[in-house]
Amino acid sequence: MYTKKECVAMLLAGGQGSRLYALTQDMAKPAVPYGGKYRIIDFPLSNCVNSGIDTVGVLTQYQPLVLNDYIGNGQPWDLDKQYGGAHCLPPYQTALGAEWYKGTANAIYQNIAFVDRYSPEYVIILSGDHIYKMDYNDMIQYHKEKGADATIAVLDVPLEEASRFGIMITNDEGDIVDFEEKPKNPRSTLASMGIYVFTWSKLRQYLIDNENNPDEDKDFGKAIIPNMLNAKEKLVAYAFDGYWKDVGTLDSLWEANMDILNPNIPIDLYDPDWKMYSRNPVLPPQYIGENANVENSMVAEGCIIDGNIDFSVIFEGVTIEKGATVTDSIIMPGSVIKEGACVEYAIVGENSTIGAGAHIGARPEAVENRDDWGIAVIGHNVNIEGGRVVGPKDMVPDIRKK
Amino acid sequence: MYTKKECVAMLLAGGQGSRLYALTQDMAKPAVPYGGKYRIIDFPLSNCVNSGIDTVGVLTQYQPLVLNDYIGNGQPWDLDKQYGGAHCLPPYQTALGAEWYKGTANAIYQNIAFVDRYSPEYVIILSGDHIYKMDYNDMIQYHKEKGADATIAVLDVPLEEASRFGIMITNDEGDIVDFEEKPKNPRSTLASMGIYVFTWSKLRQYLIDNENNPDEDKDFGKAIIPNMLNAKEKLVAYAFDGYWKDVGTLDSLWEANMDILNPNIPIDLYDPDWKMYSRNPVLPPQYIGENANVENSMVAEGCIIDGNIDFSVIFEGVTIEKGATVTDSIIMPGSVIKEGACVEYAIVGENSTIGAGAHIGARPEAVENRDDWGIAVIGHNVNIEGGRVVGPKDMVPDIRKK
Amino acid sequence: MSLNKNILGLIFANMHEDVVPELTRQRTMGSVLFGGRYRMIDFVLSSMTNSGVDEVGVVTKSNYQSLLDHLGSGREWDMARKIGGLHLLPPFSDVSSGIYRGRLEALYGISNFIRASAAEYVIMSDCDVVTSFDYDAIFDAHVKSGADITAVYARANLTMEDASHSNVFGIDADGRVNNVLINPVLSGECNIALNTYVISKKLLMEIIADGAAKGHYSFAKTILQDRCGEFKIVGYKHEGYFSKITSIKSYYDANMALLDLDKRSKLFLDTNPIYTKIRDNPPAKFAIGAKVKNSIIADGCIIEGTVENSILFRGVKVGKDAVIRNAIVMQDSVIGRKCTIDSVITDKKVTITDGKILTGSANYPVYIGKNAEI
Amino acid sequence: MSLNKNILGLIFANMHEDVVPELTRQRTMGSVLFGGRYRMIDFVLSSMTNSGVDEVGVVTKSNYQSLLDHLGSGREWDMARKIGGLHLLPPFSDVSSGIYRGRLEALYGISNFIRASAAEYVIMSDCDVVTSFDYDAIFDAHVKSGADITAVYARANLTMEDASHSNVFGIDADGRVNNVLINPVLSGECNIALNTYVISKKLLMEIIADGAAKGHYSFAKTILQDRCGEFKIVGYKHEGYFSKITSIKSYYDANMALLDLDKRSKLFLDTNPIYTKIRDNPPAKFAIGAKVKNSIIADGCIIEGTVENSILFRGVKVGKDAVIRNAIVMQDSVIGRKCTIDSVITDKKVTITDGKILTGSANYPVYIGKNAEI
Repeated sequence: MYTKKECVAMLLAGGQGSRLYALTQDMAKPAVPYGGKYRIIDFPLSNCVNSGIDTVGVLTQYQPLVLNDYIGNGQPWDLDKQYGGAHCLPPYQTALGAEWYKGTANAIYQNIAFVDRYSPEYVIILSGDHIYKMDYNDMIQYHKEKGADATIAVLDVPLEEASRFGIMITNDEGDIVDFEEKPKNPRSTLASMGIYVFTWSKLRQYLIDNENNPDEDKDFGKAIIPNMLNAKEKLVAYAFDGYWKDVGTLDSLWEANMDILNPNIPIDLYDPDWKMYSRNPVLPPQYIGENANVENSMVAEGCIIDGNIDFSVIFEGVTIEKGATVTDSIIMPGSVIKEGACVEYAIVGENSTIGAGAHIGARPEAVENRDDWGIAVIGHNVNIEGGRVVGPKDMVPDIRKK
Repeated sequence: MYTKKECVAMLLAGGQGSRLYALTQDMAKPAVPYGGKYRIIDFPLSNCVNSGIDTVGVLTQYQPLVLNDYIGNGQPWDLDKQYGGAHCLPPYQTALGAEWYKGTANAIYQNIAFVDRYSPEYVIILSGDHIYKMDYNDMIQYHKEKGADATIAVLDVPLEEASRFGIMITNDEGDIVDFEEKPKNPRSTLASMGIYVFTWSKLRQYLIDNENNPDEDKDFGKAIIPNMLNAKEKLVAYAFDGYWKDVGTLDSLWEANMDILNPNIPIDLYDPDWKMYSRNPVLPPQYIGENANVENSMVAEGCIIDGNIDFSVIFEGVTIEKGATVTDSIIMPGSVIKEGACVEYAIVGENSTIGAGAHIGARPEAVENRDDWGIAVIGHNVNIEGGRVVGPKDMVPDIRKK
Repeated sequence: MSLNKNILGLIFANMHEDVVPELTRQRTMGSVLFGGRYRMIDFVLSSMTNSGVDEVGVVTKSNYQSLLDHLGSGREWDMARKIGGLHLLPPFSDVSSGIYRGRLEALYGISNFIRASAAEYVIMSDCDVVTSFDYDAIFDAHVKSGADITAVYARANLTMEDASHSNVFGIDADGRVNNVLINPVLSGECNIALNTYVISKKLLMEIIADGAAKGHYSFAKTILQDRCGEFKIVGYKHEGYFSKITSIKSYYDANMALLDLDKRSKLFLDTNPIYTKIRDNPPAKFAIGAKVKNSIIADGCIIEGTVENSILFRGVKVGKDAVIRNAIVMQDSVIGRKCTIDSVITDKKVTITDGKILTGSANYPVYIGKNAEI
Repeated sequence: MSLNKNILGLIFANMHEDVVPELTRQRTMGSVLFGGRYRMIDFVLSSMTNSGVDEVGVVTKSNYQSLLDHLGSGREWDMARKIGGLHLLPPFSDVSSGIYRGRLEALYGISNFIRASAAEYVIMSDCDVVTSFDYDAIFDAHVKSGADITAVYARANLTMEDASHSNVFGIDADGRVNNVLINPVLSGECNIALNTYVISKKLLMEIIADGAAKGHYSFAKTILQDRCGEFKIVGYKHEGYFSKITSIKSYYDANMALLDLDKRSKLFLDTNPIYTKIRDNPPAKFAIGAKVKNSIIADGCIIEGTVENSILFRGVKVGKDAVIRNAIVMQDSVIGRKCTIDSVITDKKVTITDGKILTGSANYPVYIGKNAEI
């Protein structure tokens, strides 16, 4: 037990997720609900456990209360180990002064002491923004076999999308020879997934050097990886071909939820061999009423459903009254859709109410100009009065927040 | 279980403890070892549990890694509750920006959302700097009986010491009529212990008002208490007459340790009705060797003692070799006192080594000029070479730290 | 500030197994499944959590491995405590404990445990009642009335069948129990015992010692019935929603009652959540063609067929074009394509292969045993 | 990355109680106190934790309440896990389990538990050996040798008395066990069985089913001894420091051996800490006049007298001018003023009143039972 750890995971969970607007007013992006009972961070955490990594530092900074409480002592993911386990790592003050995390690399730099406690051979850097199932152990094995200093997980993306990503240029052996951040004319279609395995002793030195160079960005993509390439370290690409989704925007968050409902998309939450763990609510099982019609959807515990649901993801404790219709939408925990309301192509945040007869969102084909169309979003704790119409692409934030 | 809490404790544990110098280079003051197996923060935490308070926010800021890990999920104090329990609360970033705690009142202000979750009637504000056993429930009952808005625990101090404290002036009913911070000519000998019970709804408003007034200090003693007095709120003094020690200086830390060894001082750690909880080390029991002489001392698990100990507090995992002498001293976890070394009137930090024949500290009577005398301090992780002399009042910090 | 340390809860997990012999062949009464995701013990244990009773002993006799698995360390009930918390009291764990014949003998077997507790009072409950007890109020009434024993009852209509598996109290104008009928032959409205008692630890220890000396083993017979004149036994009328399980039929009805939203909301109070073991299932999935009406569906179910007036436990799979009506389907059962099952209770992990038709009736539901494949 | 999920640990807590009947009158062998702060089970269970065996079943039979209290949820051994972790397997918990006569019958009683485990291999250990096992190495050797059963032994000198409570292996040049002597009459250096076995789950299940069919109950007799030609049983020589408890005398000696710093450091390895239940005691306190030499002192002791060549468990109080020599004093015992006790073992919570003198001899230490007041 008190032996060293082969690999420690460092999970960057400080992202504000400002492009998720109304949904991240008072919670960090990794805490955003997903998939009917999960939060985004459940995916990297469950991946760690399923990959045999039992030591995870979770780097928090933005609105960490929800996230800290959610992670707690890590027990829901079996990460409450006496030696190792999950630890939230907020920024802190030292005798030299106080510093917020200035970038992804700086966040790890400030927690070198945490990693050193476990004297790991390797460190895997993860982000709390992605939905995917991945065996990190396979990637670590690849890193070892290749004798690499750094291994970067890459996904083969369509050429037309490549310019949205950090792109790796590799030689025939899979070694990375060059790297371009969001290139206009991509030379490859291998996009970085933001998942890195480093040999810790190497990374440790690059982090210190990076910190001591005031002119450099304190970021993996902008500094650490280019610096390692310049120094001719061995960087290799690890190809991943499963489902992977960056849920950085409202559209992609919506899509990622809809993907679960699609039997042709390989993100099976029901797989007993790769369980996704999460903190479970204490609620009675759902009740589906006499007047309900529910198809092509997921519905969680504690819901009372007497309306119509199609192609939707309904989180725990939601009430959908008689005559209400929810299609192609996501309803987050504790919200109420009143009688006769209609919610289409929309995301409704936690503990919000959609009044009787209100209409949220619209089908794409109902909008004349395609540019006017988009997902409608109701924030957390919002009360939409009966009869109100919230158009496509509209957003109603929690007005109690400044 | 999901009902509201009558009282939530907020424990200010952010103190750097700069007057403890070498001992707080890389840990916050509340994490400093005390009493052979405890850390200072064990005392307020154990008091909470023994008083029936099961929800504690621990406000951390300075070097929180040791403290966060120490507190963990609160299990050692039975504070791992599903609803309530111990929670570390570091400063954080919001959509509006990031802020460090700017004072004791601001620290609570920034965590209003945390307190509100439990809708408590009362909040008790504690500090992580004091050694004492106190039934907070008695104080809360007093607050209720008096119908007070704020109750401040006070200690009757000798008049000559009163000018070192915040002094409460009370009327015959025990109501506080005035307050003076470190007065030159004290009008009373009732010193504030830094323990406050507030009716939460009142405090909440004063915190918000204080925050909105940029000219005010963000501090209980400097702003909240005077403001409440000015507004004629009901503030009462709660007299405490047990053992209480502020361990803010090296001398007082040393004294507080020596106090445990004094049977005439009422800080009984062996009282089964008021157990002090702490995180327990995993070590075999101590071994006392053939050549050992141990009297008037406390010795913790895992120690191997073959030398002489008198009037000293020896933490877990310490080795004291044959012929070494430790008197009137504190040896923190994992340190080694080599053959023939002599440690007197000294504090030796964690995992340090005192080389063979070295001499640390001196008896007061061995020093000609009394002003030259003081406790000698060896920091954590320090290696004192064999034969070296470290004089009284000297301090040897961990040179690896900047 | 709370009841902490003052009350010891004792739960008898094996009592009343004879009323549902099918369901207790491989488990205790406490581990009988109920209501889509619960075990019978969840109701009484959650009530203890919610009332601040945080030192609890669970007395078992046999077949209790599933109960051990269910309770684990007690974490879900917040009973994985350092001080107090959940204690399992199996047979032969102590020199005095063995296979007991009744509550009094069971108490004798755990008398060392009771003696070691710092509590002043003891609350005893069985696992045959589905309800949310307010032990706070029961305890307050006990202290206020100065009773030797407070016995909880409810006023309800009993059938002849129910009564033959129940105890019934006669209660005088002052609320004192003046008569105790054990498994009587009667029907109609009466004071039905909910097998829940408050007693001081001191008196309980005396009763246990006396019972052991005399070879008595039944608490209901030798204490409540024979000595109800001698002891001051006061009735406490439980007003909340409840179901008492007295037969497989009443078990079926008690489950089906949860389809009534009004009854559901009276059992699952916001202030008194019912805790249970965590399973880490995804939410229920409704496929194309799913038709679900008036049913309770637990997490992890995958439904492709029709479900009406039924209760589906965790992880149940319902195939395409299958029809499930008036049924209780326990966890991880698989109902194949084009099956029809009506008025059926399937135990855990039952497989109904494609196209099968099984029909019982509401007053005599068909029971399918654990792991059966049909 | 680790052994996780591949190995199931089984610990037999009640075996070998007959060798120390005084100490096991009210507890299992696994809960016999040892070394100032431990229980016998701590050594084998900690070894499992340290080797990454994180699914463990503890098989009990009787008198195991103190074991339940000691283990709790298994948190101290990091076995309070969500996946795997510690499982208690008491008698009558399953339909097939009851009071067993031997290891094979005990295994039959828990066969449902073994079957449900995802592990491929099973490691079985008893609680009569004080040592730090390296199960990693034992398991590697098992896989490498292709053995059906790997049987762990140590090479040591046995007295006639030791041997009569031990099994002894004959081992051929290839390391195979070719002969098994059960409680033999012999003395001298030999291969003493440490009651620790590795076997595949598949073979174990076959052996259990076969044993049940034939009414066999002893693993040592009907598997190791009778079938050691048929099965490939390979010996694994354990090289670390160990004490095997075979009598109250050997128990006394094994405790006293910890006063040897060299042996102490071989048992308490930095890489293999021995975990035990937490008690929240303050450190030991040495008053004015305390004289302690060559002794082990646990936390919570308060010493005002003289202690030499002794082992004091947690919370022991030694009065002024008392003299304790060559003694084992178990937890919460109180030795009054001016007492002299020499070559004595006191069980828990013994009180020796002021001025008493008790003397045994090193080869026949006096034993004082739990809670006794003298």
